[in-house]
Amino acid sequence: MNLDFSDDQKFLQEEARKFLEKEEALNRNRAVLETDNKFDEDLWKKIVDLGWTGIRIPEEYDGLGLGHLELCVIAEELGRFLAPVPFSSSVYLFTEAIINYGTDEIKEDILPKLVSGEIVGTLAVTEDLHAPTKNNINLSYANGKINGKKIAVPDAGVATHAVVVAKSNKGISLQLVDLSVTGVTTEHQENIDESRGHFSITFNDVETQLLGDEVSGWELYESLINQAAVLFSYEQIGGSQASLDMAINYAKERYAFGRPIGSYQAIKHKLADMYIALTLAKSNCYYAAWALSTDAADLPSASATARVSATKAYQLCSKENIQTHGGNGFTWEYDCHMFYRRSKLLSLNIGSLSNWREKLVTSLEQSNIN
Amino acid sequence: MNLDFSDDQKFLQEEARKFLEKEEALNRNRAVLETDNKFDEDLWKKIVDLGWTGIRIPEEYDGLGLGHLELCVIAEELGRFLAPVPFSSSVYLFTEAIINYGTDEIKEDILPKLVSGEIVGTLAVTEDLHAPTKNNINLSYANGKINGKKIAVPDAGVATHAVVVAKSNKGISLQLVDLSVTGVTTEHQENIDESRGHFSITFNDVETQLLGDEVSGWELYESLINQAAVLFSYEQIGGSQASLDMAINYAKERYAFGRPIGSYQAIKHKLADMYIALTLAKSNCYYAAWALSTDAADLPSASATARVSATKAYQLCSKENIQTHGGNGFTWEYDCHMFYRRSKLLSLNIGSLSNWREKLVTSLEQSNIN
Amino acid sequence: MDFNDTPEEAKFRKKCREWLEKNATYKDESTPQNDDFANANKMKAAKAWQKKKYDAGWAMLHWPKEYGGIGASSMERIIWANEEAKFDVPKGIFEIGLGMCGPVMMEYATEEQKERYLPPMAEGKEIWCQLFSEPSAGSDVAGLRSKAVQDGDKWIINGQKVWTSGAHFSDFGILVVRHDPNLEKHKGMTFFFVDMKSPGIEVKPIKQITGGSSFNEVYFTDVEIPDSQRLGEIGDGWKVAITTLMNERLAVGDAGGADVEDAFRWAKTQDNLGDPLLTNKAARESIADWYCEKSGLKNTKLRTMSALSRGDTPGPEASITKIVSAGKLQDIGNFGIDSLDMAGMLKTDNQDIKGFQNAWLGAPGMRIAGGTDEILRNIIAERVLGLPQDPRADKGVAFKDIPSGNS
Amino acid sequence: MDFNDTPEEAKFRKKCREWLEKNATYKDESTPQNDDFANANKMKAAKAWQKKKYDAGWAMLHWPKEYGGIGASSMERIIWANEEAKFDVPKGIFEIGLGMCGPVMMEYATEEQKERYLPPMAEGKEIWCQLFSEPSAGSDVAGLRSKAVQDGDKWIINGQKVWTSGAHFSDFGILVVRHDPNLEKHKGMTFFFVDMKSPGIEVKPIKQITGGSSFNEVYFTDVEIPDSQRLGEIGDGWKVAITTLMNERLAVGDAGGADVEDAFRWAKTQDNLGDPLLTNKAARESIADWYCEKSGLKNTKLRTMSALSRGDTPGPEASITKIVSAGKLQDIGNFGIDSLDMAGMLKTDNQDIKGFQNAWLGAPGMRIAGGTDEILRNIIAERVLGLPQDPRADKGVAFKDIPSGNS
Repeated sequence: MNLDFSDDQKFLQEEARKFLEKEEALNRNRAVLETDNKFDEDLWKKIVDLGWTGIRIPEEYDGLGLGHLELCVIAEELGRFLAPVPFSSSVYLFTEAIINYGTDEIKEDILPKLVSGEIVGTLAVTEDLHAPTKNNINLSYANGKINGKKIAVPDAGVATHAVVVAKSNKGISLQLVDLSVTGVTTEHQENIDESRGHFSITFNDVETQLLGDEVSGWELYESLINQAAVLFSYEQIGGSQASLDMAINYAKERYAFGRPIGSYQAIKHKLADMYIALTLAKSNCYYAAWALSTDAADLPSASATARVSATKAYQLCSKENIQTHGGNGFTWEYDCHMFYRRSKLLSLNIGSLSNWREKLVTSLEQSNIN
Repeated sequence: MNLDFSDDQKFLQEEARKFLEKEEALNRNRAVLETDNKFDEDLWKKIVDLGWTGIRIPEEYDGLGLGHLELCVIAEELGRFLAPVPFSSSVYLFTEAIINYGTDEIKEDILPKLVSGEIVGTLAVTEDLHAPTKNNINLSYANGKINGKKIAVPDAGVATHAVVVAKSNKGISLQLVDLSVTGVTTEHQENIDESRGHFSITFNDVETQLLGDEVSGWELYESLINQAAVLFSYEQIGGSQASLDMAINYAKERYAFGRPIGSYQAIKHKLADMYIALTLAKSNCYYAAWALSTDAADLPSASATARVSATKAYQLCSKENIQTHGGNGFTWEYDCHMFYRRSKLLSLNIGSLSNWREKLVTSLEQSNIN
Repeated sequence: MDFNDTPEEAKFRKKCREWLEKNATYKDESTPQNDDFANANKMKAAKAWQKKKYDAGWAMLHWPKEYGGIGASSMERIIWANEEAKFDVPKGIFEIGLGMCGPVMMEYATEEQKERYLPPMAEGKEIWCQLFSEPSAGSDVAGLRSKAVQDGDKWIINGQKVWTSGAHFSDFGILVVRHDPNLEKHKGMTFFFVDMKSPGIEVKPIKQITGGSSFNEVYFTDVEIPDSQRLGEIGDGWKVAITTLMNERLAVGDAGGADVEDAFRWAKTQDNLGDPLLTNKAARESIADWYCEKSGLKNTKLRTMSALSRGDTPGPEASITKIVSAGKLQDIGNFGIDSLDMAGMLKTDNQDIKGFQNAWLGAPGMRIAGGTDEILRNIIAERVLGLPQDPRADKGVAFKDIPSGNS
Repeated sequence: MDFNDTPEEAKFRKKCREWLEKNATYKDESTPQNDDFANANKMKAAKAWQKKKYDAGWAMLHWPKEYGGIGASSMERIIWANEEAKFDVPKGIFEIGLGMCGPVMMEYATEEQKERYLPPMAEGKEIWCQLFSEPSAGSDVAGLRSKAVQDGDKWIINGQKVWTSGAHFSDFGILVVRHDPNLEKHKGMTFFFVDMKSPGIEVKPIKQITGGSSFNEVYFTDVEIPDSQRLGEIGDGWKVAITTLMNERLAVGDAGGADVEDAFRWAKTQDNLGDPLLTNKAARESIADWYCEKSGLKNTKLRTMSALSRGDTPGPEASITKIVSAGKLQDIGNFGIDSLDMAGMLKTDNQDIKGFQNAWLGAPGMRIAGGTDEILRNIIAERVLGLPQDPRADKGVAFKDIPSGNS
């Protein structure tokens, strides 16, 4: 019985934390938010140099050949420091898609370049202002080429490649696209958290490589998302923990009516509730990490459970951290709002809370919990 | 602009409160709860003598010929003191059904006896463990007779008459039944709040009188419930207020760690939240009372709004009153649980919270709120 | 119970409406109302509208005639406000001056000062602001530390104020400062009004989460205020301030922004996983609850107005408005954004989506400004429900000896 | 990460299971588990089962051999408990004795006392209870007022205890009382164990909301306790009690009763307005959230066990279990009852409905017993998050001078 990370994994996490602290990732996030940069190139390069982009990539492709658990601890730290880099898009989604669904040829071509940083990837699925479903994908795939438009693609400004969900007369498929070729137009779309840029991408007769087959693309997409949800959840609990820590520190230091505001039950119990939500989420993440790392049969429900509780925890912690900070909390100057924004971004990037609740209950129906 | 009761109505309410206080209605409720009596006969007789059963009955039928507003203030006081009498069944539901849908002949026969107390009525609709709908009424009406069984009928142990929702080959209808005739079998059904007995009634070839027509009975039932919801809501805010008052008093008197528990924010803010819920509910009740008394076009949404917020307020106030009382709160000896039980009884008697939310949104769709 | 005006009220309402119809246009209720955070022409339009009202006698209805009012009743004020609210006219800029500074001046200023300052305030020619909060004195306003030192017939002010709405365009401000930190907290303060163009005053906008800046920091460096601009006695500063704060807390109303009608309209058209959002029972339950809250607040206001109409003093029900509406605003913002799933982050031209995003970004501030949720619950518990005060660590000692951490 | 036992753990688990399979039958998991509040045969069956375990060495695994244990590790205790939980065996009656009284006796009793009392306790022959709470000392246990007056080599006890589980069938009890109200609150208490059959002890059951009586009031009138039954020094009563309370608060676990599986199973079959409840999105969202809570608690426990398995001291996560599970219990009870609409009040033979109604009636007690929601949140905030204590009005003065209202 050991629902905990190994000493090596904990060491990796500790190192990641020290690195991001030293690099002042939080300040870098603010800098990206306040300028027209859509990510922090310097930090990204350092992350690449540390090998994090290759954690899950087999050694034969120059990666570290480690497991999902190592990725989880890194994700938690990136979440804690709001690192303004395309890690989730490129590593949790794009890289995993290549590892899971790429042919040997594709892997040989792409994976080493993900390790070296030459390639940065993302996933493009949404086409309009609705949750993507099997039925509202219209971007067309025919004769080896795609035509159409994707919107709200995170990190596409820096990405060199994308996995694109497309539709042919046979069904839904996943398409690997080089974004540097003619026919691809990437345009910035303003969003609520500019520390992670969002973009539309238009494809005009663009050649692609098929990942998997032309029929079961939607199932591959769902499976990819179910895995990625665990990693997103780790980012979310990292952010929740940081928000809670900020609130605790402020509550100890800020005085009102002659005593620290943390001595008032209104604040104490608020923080206790944040701690409770975070603890539940964290424990669910641990289980989901195990399920992910062992490809357990209950991964769909385990990842949805982690995702739902991590989303709830981060929403609660980031908003009540603002509230605990009082007037300072809703200034631009304090960091609180950066966590509030990121909590929303992470909760939407792979689908909303209500849709993940729906996925969870659907998976319970399928597995028949009682 | 006057969203308030008149001085006369306030005087009536004051008198009702004094009467119920003097009669120790709360202790009477406990007595009924703890014995096999299913209501307090003595209190009921006194209420009849005060003329409350005839408030809405026209003077030509020996009633007081007053309006719904007078009924609202009485309802609030009955709710505050948990009066263990069949007032809601007989007055809000049965009497109103006769006034609204009875022929002159029926009115002449029934209404004076409701005033004198000779008749006590109730409404029988549910047939199984589901919310009643147009489609699950199976009690049959044919050739002037009904056959079938109703369950969970409040106060049927004391009622002499009932309005029964029945189905014929033409549709749903409301049937007036004398419960003393052969073919009627009334059986007690244990329930969570025995201060208001619930019963099943079996009808075996029982003669009835039709209220309204044989086609639109369900619409008549819905309209009756929409009106009664306002009165139920007043009972609910009366109970909410009593629960809040109990909690406030206890919080002022009970000491822990050297000071009144009401000086701790955990308790203060809990009570503030109860006050907020109650204030919202009360204000919605005032508006609904106006809509009821003027038969306003928006009565359906107004009554559903009052009902939903009063149900929520009473559930919150009755459960957090227990919590405020700590260990004492969950003893049988303290009164807290009587309010908790009654809050559930009143919230179910004319349909659950979730079904009233549904009614509210449906009425908004019909009236197109924006 | 009735919703009709008395004959006098009806007559007055008709008069209001006739004037308004002649001088303004009705709001278009079918589009969502978005408060624009930064708008350069707003000030000009607001001043013009205030002047127009003033000239016609509508500016400060309840003020005495000599200061530009018509001595109207509370009910007449409400009727005017109701009617004006139906029209598309610029508002908000004068609220603090007319709602908080005016009443203080009315009560504590000399006759000459009232004649000098009140009419231009009512006319919209001179704008006023309020200088109470400080970096270390937020919920605990009386914890303020800005210093006033008497020097002959003037006072020298040093310190910093914060959360001052409109400081950058205000002509005057009301100010409470500490003249003696050796006295008990609530006894060492004195109240003034100050010319915002005085040397030594520096105003810096505070950027908020929303990106906008409706508040300022105001720095005082050796600012001189004549003793004649003191309001109340030396040491009475808190007594004067608390009246003003009570006015503020009563005035703090609905959080504004996206509301249940917006959520409802949106749910009718937005699809989720192939079905209209309005067929989703979870969405329906939320809409029902928000509707009940909104309706409850509206009807609470009507009950308050009924009390006013009878000439009674309204009850404390108003204190719940902000708690309820700010929480609702945050939830509705969230609901709208989440209904867009992955695209919810995107800023678009869609007014509904803008409304939801503004709600989500603005609500955290609404839960704090004008009294945090926590302070308002304390007020309800203590002043309305009569529960005992929190134990106070800041009473019975000199201000300078009250524990304050590092803040 | 893995969920497998170490080879030693696996061996031990096998041993447990083999014995259990021989001596008991598995629970039927397909029916909801309803705790029966009053059952006359329960005691007999429980004593028999405890005796059986004792004889085979399973009763108090971690106790030293001389008192009836086998000196097992924490992990072995957990493995045993996990395995035993799968079987349909009577439990609960010995929990307080073995969980709270045993450890105190182990630490403070004399060697002879331990030899006399611990084995019969482990065997289930003698049942123990805990006498701490008083009518005016609930959350504030140290506010207790029952008096102990020393008289030669014995003490005379007068006063009243309350919330004593099992007092009516207990043979002995542990007791904390005030020997000197002139000392400070936490310094004037002394700790004893007492024969529950002593003259002057009267036990009265407390009827609860549920109708059942799992607790008692215990009255002490001139009850004599020999000084040899004092545990710890005179004046050390609080120190001894607090260890016991910590054990209780760690032991307080899941609220039990209807849970998300029951809600889920029910929603699959129950119709609402013509549609299966499980198609209702509001119901689905509730089920999802309850599942996440339940799962979060389960996985938190697994993390705690992982720490134990490594030989670490577990973190304070356990403190959240009761807050989360009691609230969930109340909501699930409500959900089930409401799904029956007007018929939800009726008691029926349906086990699911019984489960929901028991949950709704029992949950208010679960939110209070063993530490109220409010006290537990305070504990989390102060002991886990390190926030400052509430201001204390009961420190630094004689107990008799602490304000206590009329209570």
